[in-house]
Amino acid sequence: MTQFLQATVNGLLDGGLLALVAVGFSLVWGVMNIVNLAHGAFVLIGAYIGWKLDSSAGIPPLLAMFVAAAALLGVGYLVQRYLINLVVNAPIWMTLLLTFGLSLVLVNGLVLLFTGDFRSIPTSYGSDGLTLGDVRIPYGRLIAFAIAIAFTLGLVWFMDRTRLGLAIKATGMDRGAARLMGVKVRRVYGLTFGIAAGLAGAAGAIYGTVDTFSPADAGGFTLQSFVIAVLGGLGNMWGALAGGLLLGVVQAWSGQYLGGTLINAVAFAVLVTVLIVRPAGLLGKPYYEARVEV
Amino acid sequence: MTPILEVEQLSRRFGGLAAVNDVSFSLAEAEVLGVIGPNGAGKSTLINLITGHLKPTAGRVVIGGRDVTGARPWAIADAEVARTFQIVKPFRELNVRENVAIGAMFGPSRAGSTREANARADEVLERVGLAEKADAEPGGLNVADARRLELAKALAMRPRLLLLDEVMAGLRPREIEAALELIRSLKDEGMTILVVEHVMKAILSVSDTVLVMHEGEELVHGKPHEVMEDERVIEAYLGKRYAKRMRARREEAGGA
Amino acid sequence: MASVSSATAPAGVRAIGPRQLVLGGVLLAGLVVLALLPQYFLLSSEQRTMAGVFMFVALAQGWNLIGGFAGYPSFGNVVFFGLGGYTTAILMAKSGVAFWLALPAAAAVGVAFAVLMGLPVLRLRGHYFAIATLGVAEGVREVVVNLDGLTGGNSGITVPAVGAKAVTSYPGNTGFYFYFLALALLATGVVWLVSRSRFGYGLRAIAQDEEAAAAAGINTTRLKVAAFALSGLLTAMAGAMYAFQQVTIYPARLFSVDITVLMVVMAVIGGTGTVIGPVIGAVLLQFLSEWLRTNYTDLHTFIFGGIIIVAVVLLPMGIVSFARESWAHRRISLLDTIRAYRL
Amino acid sequence: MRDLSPISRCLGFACILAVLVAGCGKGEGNAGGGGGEGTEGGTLRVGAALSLTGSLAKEGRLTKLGYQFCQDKVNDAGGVSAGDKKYKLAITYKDDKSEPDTAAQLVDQFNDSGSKLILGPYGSPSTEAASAVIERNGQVMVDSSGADNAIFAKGYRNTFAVLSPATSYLAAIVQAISENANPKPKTVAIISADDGFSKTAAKGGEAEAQKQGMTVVAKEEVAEHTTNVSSALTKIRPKKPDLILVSAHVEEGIAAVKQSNELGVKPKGFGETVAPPTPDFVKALGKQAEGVVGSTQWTPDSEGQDKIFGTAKDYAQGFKERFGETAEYHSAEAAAACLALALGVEKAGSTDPAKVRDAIAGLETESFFGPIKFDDTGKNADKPMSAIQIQDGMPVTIFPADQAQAKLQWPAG
Repeated sequence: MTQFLQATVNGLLDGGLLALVAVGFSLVWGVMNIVNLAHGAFVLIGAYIGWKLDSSAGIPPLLAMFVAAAALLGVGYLVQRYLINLVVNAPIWMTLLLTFGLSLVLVNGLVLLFTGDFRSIPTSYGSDGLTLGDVRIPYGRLIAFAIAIAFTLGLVWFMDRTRLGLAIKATGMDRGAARLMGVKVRRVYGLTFGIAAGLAGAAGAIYGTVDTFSPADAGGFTLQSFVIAVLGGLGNMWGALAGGLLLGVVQAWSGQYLGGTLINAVAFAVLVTVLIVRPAGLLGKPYYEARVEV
Repeated sequence: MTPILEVEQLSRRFGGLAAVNDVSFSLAEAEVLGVIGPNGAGKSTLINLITGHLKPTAGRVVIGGRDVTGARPWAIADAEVARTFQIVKPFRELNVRENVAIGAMFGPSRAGSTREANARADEVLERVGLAEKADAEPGGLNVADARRLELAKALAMRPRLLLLDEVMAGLRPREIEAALELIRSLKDEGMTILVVEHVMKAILSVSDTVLVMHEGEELVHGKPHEVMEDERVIEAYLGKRYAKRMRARREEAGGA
Repeated sequence: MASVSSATAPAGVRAIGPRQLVLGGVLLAGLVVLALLPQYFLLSSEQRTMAGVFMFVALAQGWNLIGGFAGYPSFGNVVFFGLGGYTTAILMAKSGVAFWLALPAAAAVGVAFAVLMGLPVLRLRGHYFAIATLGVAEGVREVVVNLDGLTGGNSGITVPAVGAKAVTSYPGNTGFYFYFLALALLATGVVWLVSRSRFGYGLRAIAQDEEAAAAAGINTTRLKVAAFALSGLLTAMAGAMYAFQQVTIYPARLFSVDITVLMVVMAVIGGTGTVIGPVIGAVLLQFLSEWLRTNYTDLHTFIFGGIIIVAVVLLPMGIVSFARESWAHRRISLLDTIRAYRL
Repeated sequence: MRDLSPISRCLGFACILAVLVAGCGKGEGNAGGGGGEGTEGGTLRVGAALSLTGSLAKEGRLTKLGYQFCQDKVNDAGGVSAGDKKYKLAITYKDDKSEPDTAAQLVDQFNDSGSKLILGPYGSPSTEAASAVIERNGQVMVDSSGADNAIFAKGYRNTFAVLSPATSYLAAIVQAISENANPKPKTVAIISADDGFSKTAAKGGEAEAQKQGMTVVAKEEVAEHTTNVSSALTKIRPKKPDLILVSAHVEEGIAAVKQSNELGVKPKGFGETVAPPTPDFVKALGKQAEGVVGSTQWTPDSEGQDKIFGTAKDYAQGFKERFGETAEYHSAEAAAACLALALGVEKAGSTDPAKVRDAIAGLETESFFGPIKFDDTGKNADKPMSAIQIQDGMPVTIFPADQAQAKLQWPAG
């Protein structure tokens, strides 16, 4: 029982952070129908910004993550506005290839800048934890979890309560109609991508405080975002949160009860099963192009 | 003689909404049925249910004596049924001839070779008046030509039963007249046709019987002139006030 | 894909004329040159490089069938490559089966897996299909890693073809040059036949409007699964030859997402849904990446990524369609394509 | 339109032919330059396929530094003498992108350009892939980093490894702790990554632990390159082992220590195969790294000396002067491999690969890296492994006893 509780706690704590990693990916996919294979690279850029600010200027990660978010917001906006917008109407594998090329450039750029060494951002509280009965809750992960949840909830509020958020939603539902209503689609697309990249950057900076990272991790972040976005339903912020927590817990349980080397296999099995059985995701509404209707 | 198409108590619900509810009718060989009704009456859904693009929640579809309820679209096509789509669906990257040839390549009366299919496509294009545009891209066609292409794709399948979903929408009077002429000649060749139209005037002249749908249900089913005079039809189409006025006028005439 | 004007005569009504004779002659001459190259011009290692080029021609053509013709962008085609490779390696290493028996077995596994996977997964469209196939490929790799009794796990599995414990003779770089050349020709021939057949028309109809295709009497499920199976067949055969060629194989490489991405990039840059496009794409990109790696030791992946970005932005419909368009309109403009797809 | 127009078909073929013609031209050029066993103009040309990009770029770079240092030192000493001729050593590097198949292809390319003598790539998979080609071409390779014993069970004759095999990595740690710890740990838990090298090392460690009278209470495998080992640790925690052994790479190694602290798993000490001597380990873990025991192929305190590098200390000093960074074991392995190849050529008195192969097989010498003597399968079986412990943020040699700079601190950390 202790083991089960501990595994569940581990999974939930990881899952909260995963949710923040994935929420921007899901947003971009849901609103623009773009699967951004460079998403993992954005997470890493955020992690490196956090690391660099901490190691060179002594800026603590809790502050640095806002810098990372702001920097990536700008990068994301420019990338969408001046690059991805050029092929937005092309067949989907074009955007897949474009973002794949982008991730090659970004990841190898990181290798050139920072080498392939493993980094992490040390914190004073990182090595300790809270003991509740037999269950141990690491402070570092708890804080990361809280921040991740706060950011995700912030995004939900933003999407529902602000003009820009509503414009993004409207554009996602019907681009043509949104344009007729006076939404500047190019700008909204740029901002959507920027927000997604900014959240990825914040997630990266926080991730750096709890785990080691190197440029080679980019693909793994993208893949996990995939799984979470599909689990939760595209463009659904609550779904991304639920999907992240679910993936974290499923991975922790499979590590606990099936063996550590099967964690990824189980994650992919869940992904494929959900796609086939319920392509709209666990919380999503039926998505129009998900399945062939003949 | 077995009817070509029998529809028995067909229903389809989307969530709480009944798009088609308990509709029944049958069609004999070389009969033309006009299906009319206001927007949202369930006409296109009815076609989709018959051709297998949607699965009915209740009821049966029988084609040529065979129960095909819930069969996939290509299986329905194999029962010599062809259809057009209300929103035209050309294969964008094939030229007009190849678009039509697809219809001749698959389905029950498939051509022996791609060459034969192309030849058959040319015949059909001639017939619908699209022969000069055979090498054009479908994206460049005007509304009337796009509708002709949609019709040609169906005809190339050499169906016994043809389901036309608003092939006359957006056409000019002369073009409508040509389309009606074509339908008449197909009927003369023995083809059974179900024509869905939003506008009733055109359809009445070619239909043997007319089915009027309203909110997913059969409102009236009868000969064209009976339907024309039916009060419920007028009410559905033109509103209650207009119907009352018509009734008053008719009573006046009857009284005189 | 771009809607591209068709300057071709209607399919199927082409007779054998002087143009066809010239083409046939060029084709034959090309084959003779390819057959003579190893003996007279190419060093052993260059034959190996060429074998790699041929392999990617076959892989890109395999992807072309499902991604180009049927319009289902598989991002997991490498799963067939890996399964083909592991079938061959396991049969040869554990059961001492000869390569010529292992190869058809690998092909059969490819087809069977494509059908099993295709029936559920081909019901998904667009990104969903892409991700489901990616998920299957990654998942199968994890399974192969974990079945280490059979597959050797991450330690890899070795076909005993070299050294003191060899049980089978190794065809050498020249041998594999011809194996992979034959496979590339087979793959291109299959795609050529498909492009002219009713099957090919059916696939293209599915790619462009699946609903209308079904209404036209096309059994979309059967055609899609058949295209996937054919794709699986060619890809698994490539994997089988690769396993034998490499001697020792590892799951990380045999199921690498990078291989899938290369297939897609090659087919797309050359021109999806065309016969010659994937050939051009594979030849071009293989030589390009080879050249970059030799000349820009640290930067080549960085540059390669940049080239993909530029190629996608400037040539989103592929080289073949671009050349055809330019020819048809007698002008070359890369900006037209941007105009077609930008927001 | 998808139907292929004749024009595009012509274009396609023109394209292929152009490329082929270009390829042929290159081919002839190279063929002309080949021959001479890679020894033109008094230079001995040696090839090395290395992971200069990709996932192993970091280790590939360190390996390259070792080869470069060796080339400099050998040429400073007048080059390699074979018979009555002196050759300048010239190593050519090509990038294998961290992919085994590319490494194998590069070995073929070296063969064609006349380099019959090869220095190994980085990592067991690439080494194994290359060794099959080496065997086929009759080349000779000295392996600097492929430690997995599986490579040497294939019956290949032409591949030699200067390093201790994988089985000794964890075993050395167990020996070091068993000899020096007081009280001696009774229970052990083993966490292993699922790659071939780590699994082989874990087996070696398990066998040694049992030999030393310890009880293995848990064995967990985690996915290679994962940074999440909390499941394994959660399972180990209730068994309260005295010692946790980790057979993995840097990222799993860091995660194991960090997540043990987070989860309150408190053994008396940690032993990890390759992670602790790597600078990243201390940088990432800070204080938490204190007391972790690691194994290494080489330390500046290793025994032995040779005429090229002198002692291990001389090597370390020279390396720091040459490259401005601290010498560590990856580059030392590489330099030792290069040294073995040079000594083989000298002993053979020829650059003929068959003769060099036999000479290397019969080599029996001391070096800054320790003894070099190959068994029948090509492993340097007698070379001892060293063990280090992180003390005050620095890896300090604690084993074997005669090289130890400090005593093992136990309980550690």
